Amino acid sequence: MLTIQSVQDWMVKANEYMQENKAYLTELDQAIGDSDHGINMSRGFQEVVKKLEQSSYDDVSAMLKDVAMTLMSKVGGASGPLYGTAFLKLSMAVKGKETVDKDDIAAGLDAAAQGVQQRGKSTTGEKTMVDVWAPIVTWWKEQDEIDAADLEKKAKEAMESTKPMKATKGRASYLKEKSVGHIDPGAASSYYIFKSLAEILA
Amino acid sequence: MLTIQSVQDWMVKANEYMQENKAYLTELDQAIGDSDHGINMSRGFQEVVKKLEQSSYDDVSAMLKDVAMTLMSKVGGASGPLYGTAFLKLSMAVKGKETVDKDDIAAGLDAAAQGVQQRGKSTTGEKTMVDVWAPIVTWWKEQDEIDAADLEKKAKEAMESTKPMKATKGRASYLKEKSVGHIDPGAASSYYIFKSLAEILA
Amino acid sequence: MKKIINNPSNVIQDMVKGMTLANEEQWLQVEGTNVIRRKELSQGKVGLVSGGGSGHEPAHAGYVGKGMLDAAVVGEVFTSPTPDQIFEAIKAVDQGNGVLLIVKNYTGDVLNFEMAGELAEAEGIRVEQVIVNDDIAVKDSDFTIGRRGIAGTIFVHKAAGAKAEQGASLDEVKAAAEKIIEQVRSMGMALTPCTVPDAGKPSFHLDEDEMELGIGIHGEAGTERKKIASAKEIADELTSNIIEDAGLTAGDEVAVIINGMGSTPEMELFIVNGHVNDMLKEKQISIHRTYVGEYMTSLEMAGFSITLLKVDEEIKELLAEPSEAVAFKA
Amino acid sequence: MKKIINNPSNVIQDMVKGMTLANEEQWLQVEGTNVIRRKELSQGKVGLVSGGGSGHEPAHAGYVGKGMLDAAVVGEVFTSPTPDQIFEAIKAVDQGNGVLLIVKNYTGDVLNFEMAGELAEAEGIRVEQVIVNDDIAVKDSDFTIGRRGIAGTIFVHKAAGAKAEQGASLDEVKAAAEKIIEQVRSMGMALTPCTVPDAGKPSFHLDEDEMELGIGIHGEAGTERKKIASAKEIADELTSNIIEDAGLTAGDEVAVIINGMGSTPEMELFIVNGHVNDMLKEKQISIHRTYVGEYMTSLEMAGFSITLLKVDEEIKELLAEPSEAVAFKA
Ligand SMILES: Nc1ncnc2c1ncn2[C@@H]1O[C@H](COP(=O)(O)OP(=O)(O)O)[C@@H](O)[C@H]1O
Ligand SMILES: Nc1ncnc2c1ncn2[C@@H]1O[C@H](COP(=O)(O)OP(=O)(O)O)[C@@H](O)[C@H]1O
Ligand SMILES: [Mg+2]
Ligand SMILES: [Mg+2]
Ligand SMILES: [Mg+2]
Ligand SMILES: [Mg+2]
Repeated sequence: MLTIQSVQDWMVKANEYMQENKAYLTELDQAIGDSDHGINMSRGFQEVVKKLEQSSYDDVSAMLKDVAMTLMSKVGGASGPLYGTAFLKLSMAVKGKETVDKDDIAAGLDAAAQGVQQRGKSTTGEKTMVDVWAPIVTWWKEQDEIDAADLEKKAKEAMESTKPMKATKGRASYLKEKSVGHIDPGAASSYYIFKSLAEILA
Repeated sequence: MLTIQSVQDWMVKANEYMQENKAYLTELDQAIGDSDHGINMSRGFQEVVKKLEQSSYDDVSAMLKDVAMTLMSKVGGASGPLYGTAFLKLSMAVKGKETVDKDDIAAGLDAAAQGVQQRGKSTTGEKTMVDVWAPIVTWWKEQDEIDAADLEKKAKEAMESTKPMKATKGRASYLKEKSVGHIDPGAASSYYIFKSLAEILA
Repeated sequence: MKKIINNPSNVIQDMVKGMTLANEEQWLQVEGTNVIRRKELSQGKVGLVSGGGSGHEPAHAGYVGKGMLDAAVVGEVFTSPTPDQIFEAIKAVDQGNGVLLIVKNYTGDVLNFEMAGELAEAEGIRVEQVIVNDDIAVKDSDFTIGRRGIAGTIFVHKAAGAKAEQGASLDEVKAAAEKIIEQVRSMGMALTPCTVPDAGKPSFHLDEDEMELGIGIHGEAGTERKKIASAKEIADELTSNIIEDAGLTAGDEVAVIINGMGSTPEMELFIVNGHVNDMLKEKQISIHRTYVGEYMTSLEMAGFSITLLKVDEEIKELLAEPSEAVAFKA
Repeated sequence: MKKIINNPSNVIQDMVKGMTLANEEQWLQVEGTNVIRRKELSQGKVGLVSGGGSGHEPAHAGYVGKGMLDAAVVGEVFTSPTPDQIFEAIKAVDQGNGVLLIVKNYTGDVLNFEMAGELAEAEGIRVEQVIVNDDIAVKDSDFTIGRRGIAGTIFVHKAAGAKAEQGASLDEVKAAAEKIIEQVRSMGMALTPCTVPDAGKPSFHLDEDEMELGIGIHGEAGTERKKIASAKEIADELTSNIIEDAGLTAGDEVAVIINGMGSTPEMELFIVNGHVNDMLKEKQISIHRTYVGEYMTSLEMAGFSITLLKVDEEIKELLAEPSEAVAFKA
């Protein structure tokens, strides 16, 4: 289900969402962080698309590795190394695969979600991007086939689930109770990543 | 006409006007200067009154000298040395006089106005306190007797005459044409000095 | 948003250019990076690298110079620099005796510096890392990511820099840095928020009669909002909080930083310093040295932070060593 | 008005207290005055006194130190200090070889320093005075009081200070100061006004999209109001005005100050510096040294000024001499 073309499309779409929602993501980060998440993500994904356009790839893994390295070196902040790690793990999980099917992606996303948690010393319920990645992985594994609309819906619910949470990781944790009632910016950007994945899978 | 008691009253009244109009004088200075004239004058005259209360004097000249020295050391800015000079010249002009009559005051004010002009290298028409002092001196000399109401009126007119002037001395001169249309702050504080003089002469 | 900038997305590039030009004799910009390095490294010395998001000027590049840092990595506004850039800085300062990374305790900084360290170790460069966490406004517990690093970081740069310049080993330099981290505490307040250029809007709103206590250095709101109080009341509250948290008692000796957040006139910082002094004297805590100025800012935020470092003979000696860093000549 | 102060009428008293406490090893406050003096004067040296209203911090006390001023007289906010205070400063620094007063060209400062000089001469102290007038925004003609003194004053302090420290006579020190005054030109701009504490209200109003060019350092409006432009456009306009007024041409060499007015982040000053550099290079004017920071502020005004000093070997030598002044360590 993931091909060189579809990963390319995925990143182009993800970039479109990041650019469109740059101000929105930054506003979310204004509420419970330091007002840069939209700026970071839009800068990072713009560079990803640029990088993919300038290069040619033999397999999906190599392509995802470039996505990872670009995010790592262009996003900065907390989200840069975390998204970098996620895509690096995803790339490693699908290494050597001719075709990347539903189960390969499941394994890849699983590795990615675990990578984020290890790097961030975080787990679910802490009001971070993990609260989108972890439930998506669980859900993905349960499906026989991925329904694009369901994937989008699931990711959206996961993002929204961060709203009532109290942050204990990342900058938002400084606010303690005051972090309640706002969607986590990283959860929102993760939602856009899965929403665009859903769209290329549809 | 000037006695130890009346000079004391003059300064008390002048101080009252400076305190009451501290904000007004500062606003005038905000328009064409650096927003401190009311602050400077209220600080200075408050100290004058304090000084006179704490001291006792044998003659008017000694008292006026203390007024001068206090203004000199407490007002600061351009107006401090100028008012200091004015009262010092007035003090010197009435030195040794048992009684200080209308003509003595005329000579004293004349010396004061000239002292200000020398110190400030200024003349009439430059939108400064000189535009109050100089016409008052001329008018004073022409009178047989000083009518208090006329004195106040004359001082007010003189103050208002600065409104259409273009400043060529003091900070207001930086504004060139833009200084037109505002009363000069020093002209306004000089008006209060003559208004209180008029009141003690009444 | 009123700023003297060109394109908001290019502020870092434009800043780094003007910054290096202003200090050409002392600094060089490592090619293709936003790493500012001392032009001449002291022969054989342990390398010292710090850095973080921009918007804290003079931090961190201002502390690059003989006696303090060897390199600073300049991130985007309030955004940790990336591992590749930090790695370049490490390579640019390593002379074979290892490199110490001085990192402020923010998830982003910690993660990026950590990854850079891993890249360097993979190339055989010995790297150690210390995490500065002086801000007592944030509680340090197992359920949080711990206290933030703010202006107290300057003392870590100074002490580690002096130690390294003396020819100490990586472990010794790290120990000196950790000793400072152990003994330094800070707390800040703000009268106004600030605006990240590319965000275009202030990070929070404060009414004319409100202030925030316990702010960080990234334009984030503080831990407590209050009616604005007098300089004395504010200084007393912050100082006594720090004294309590640090467990300072009569007979102790401290070094003090009164740090402006960006737009607070020095006049106000000096007024605050008078009150901090009064309270320390009252508690019989003596003052070794006082630094008043802008050391770790938050763009054009109005406010200040107070830092107290408990000193002993060893620390006093390190503070007394010369420094040629533009922002901390000593 | 949001300020970290106590009673607005006491800001100077409170500030001077905190200021002297912060610099106890280097400074003393002459008893009963607001005069800040070097603790140890260099034996037999010509005395150097400057000063002016407050609100310009670090000016002027920040320039008191070996290699710069011997004393600074601290006036009320934006108000020249009075003759009696200046006289005390003169007495406190005179060692029999005379005293030079460095005065900025404002009626208030000129009158008060002049009167203080008269008081000193009456007591047999030799006093000379120089008047700094570097601000090209104000035209110098017979019908005005002439150009104002702004951030270029720092170079006068530096050069005169170095000359005096070398043991030069009063006339020689005065000549060095006058040479700088002859060759230094500045111009400033503002994005926001500032508020004198005791006035409580901003000195003028600027819309979100407006700026003022040709502002002074007392919160006064500038000579021209414009729509806000890019950093490059603003820097280019000010720089080319100064180059023209100073008659600088290809082959000349200058020292540069990019001076923040109070609340402008260093980031923006550095961005400006990049553009100033570009223009100077384009005009083949070489840059000897660049100073970026807050040197002569106007409370919390946002904006900056550019100063260009045409240098020759003599001036370069004086700029290179050491200075221990807190705000200008060199
Ligand atoms: N320890 C962590 N584990 C997982 N995700 C985290 C962690 N810390 C922060 N994040 C995510 O990163 C997002 C913030 O990213 P960003 O604003 O780009 O970085 P920064 O916080 O450094 O400014 C948060 O909203 C959160 O989702
Ligand atoms: N050269 C001068 N001659 C006479 N009066 C002057 C001169 N310069 C300034 N003034 C007067 O001083 C007033 C300003 O006083 P003030 O605001 O206290 O001092 P500063 O201008 O130093 O802030 C002006 O309004 C003007 O009347
Ligand atoms: Mg953020
Ligand atoms: Mg004034
Ligand atoms: Mg950030
Ligand atoms: Mg004034």
